[in-house]
Amino acid sequence: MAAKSIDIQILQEPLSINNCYNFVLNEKCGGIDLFVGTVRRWNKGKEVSHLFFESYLPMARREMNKIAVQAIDQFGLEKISMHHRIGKVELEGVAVIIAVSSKHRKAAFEACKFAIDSLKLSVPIWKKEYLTNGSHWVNSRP
Amino acid sequence: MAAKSIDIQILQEPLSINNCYNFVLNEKCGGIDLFVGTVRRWNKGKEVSHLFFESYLPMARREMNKIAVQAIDQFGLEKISMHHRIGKVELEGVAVIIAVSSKHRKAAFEACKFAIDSLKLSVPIWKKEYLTNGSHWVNSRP
Amino acid sequence: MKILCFGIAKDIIGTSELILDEHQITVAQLKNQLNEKYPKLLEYKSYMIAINQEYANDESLISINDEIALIPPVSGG
Amino acid sequence: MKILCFGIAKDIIGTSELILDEHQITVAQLKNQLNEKYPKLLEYKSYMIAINQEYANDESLISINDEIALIPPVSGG
Repeated sequence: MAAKSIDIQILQEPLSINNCYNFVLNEKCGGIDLFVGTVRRWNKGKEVSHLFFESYLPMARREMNKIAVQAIDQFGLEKISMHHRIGKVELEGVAVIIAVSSKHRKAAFEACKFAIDSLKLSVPIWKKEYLTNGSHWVNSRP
Repeated sequence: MAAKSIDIQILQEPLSINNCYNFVLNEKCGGIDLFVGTVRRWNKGKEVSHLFFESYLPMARREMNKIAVQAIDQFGLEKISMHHRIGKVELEGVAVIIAVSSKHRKAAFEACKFAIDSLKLSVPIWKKEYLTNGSHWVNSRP
Repeated sequence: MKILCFGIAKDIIGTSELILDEHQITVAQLKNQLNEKYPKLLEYKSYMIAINQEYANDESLISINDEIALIPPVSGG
Repeated sequence: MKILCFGIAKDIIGTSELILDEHQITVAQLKNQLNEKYPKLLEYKSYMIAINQEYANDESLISINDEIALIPPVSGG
């Protein structure tokens, strides 16, 4: 059951919205919500040239899987797909995709928000921001 | 401004998630939310064979545009794309797509939910449900 | 005066374009006429009238050159 | 005992795999050692220790065969 309803991937290559969509699409569901996190040029007034993501791979997969299991249980989802990019990501590139499918749309929105919020809190992935002058690990300022 | 930030389409042919995504993607934004409404096999215990959508086209476009303008104003979106299918739609087919882009994800989720909720309330589009035995216009029971 | 009909309203009235012999009339008057002629419409009391592609209230006045539509409960999405 | 280091912690410690001469130690003791040796870590006080790919609390006991990781504040998504 879990194996077929959950799709967790951490990838070096560009993420595919279609792959996530196709995974969660099914005839039991009327609502699919997809969140796509993309790389912004401007962050807190500084110009970003690109991002670099590093991950503690096996633990990141485990934490993402925990979130997926909880999202299914809590919101009654049919399926959930969570893909995160690692390595260098250019402006407008896709860093993360969360796709969920549910009978009704309210649960889909809530579950998708829950999943991305949770990912940002607990999944061991780190973002290095390359600005036009210098670089730093995000969240890692005193 | 409005012409470039809003994309409203009511189409006979299958909808494209990529078209909606590409319209809203831009370097100012970190969060894109897409809602995709698909055709379910089961609705209130009855088996659906397919749907048929009819629209009062010019007014539906106007109402969708109003919703888009309000979503941009109220949630500070950068862009919004709203596509609705008309004609016959098969099981698992896409009836509607709402895509929004925003600097931050919270506004994206809220705006996307606002847009689909509003569309279902006010846009003059009607769904006829074809069951394995018979058909009826949805919402049109006493 | 021509009334565009959609969805269940089209089925009840039996045409997508109903012609009425009126030149000026309020929305309330139009609804009364329609309800009398097509009592099945009363089962969908929340139906709306649109004038020139905008929802109208009962007091709105309809002229012969307006684009009028009978909007039964919507079900898009 | 080997500690995997990521993100800013890797930069501070200067390696992605820190070797400590310990056989059994609590998370609190490990953090004390690390903070003493790499005082810059104190600027990221909310860093966590993971044991075998699970977040651990200060009382957890680490054995030499466990997979240990130093997890600075995450920033995925």
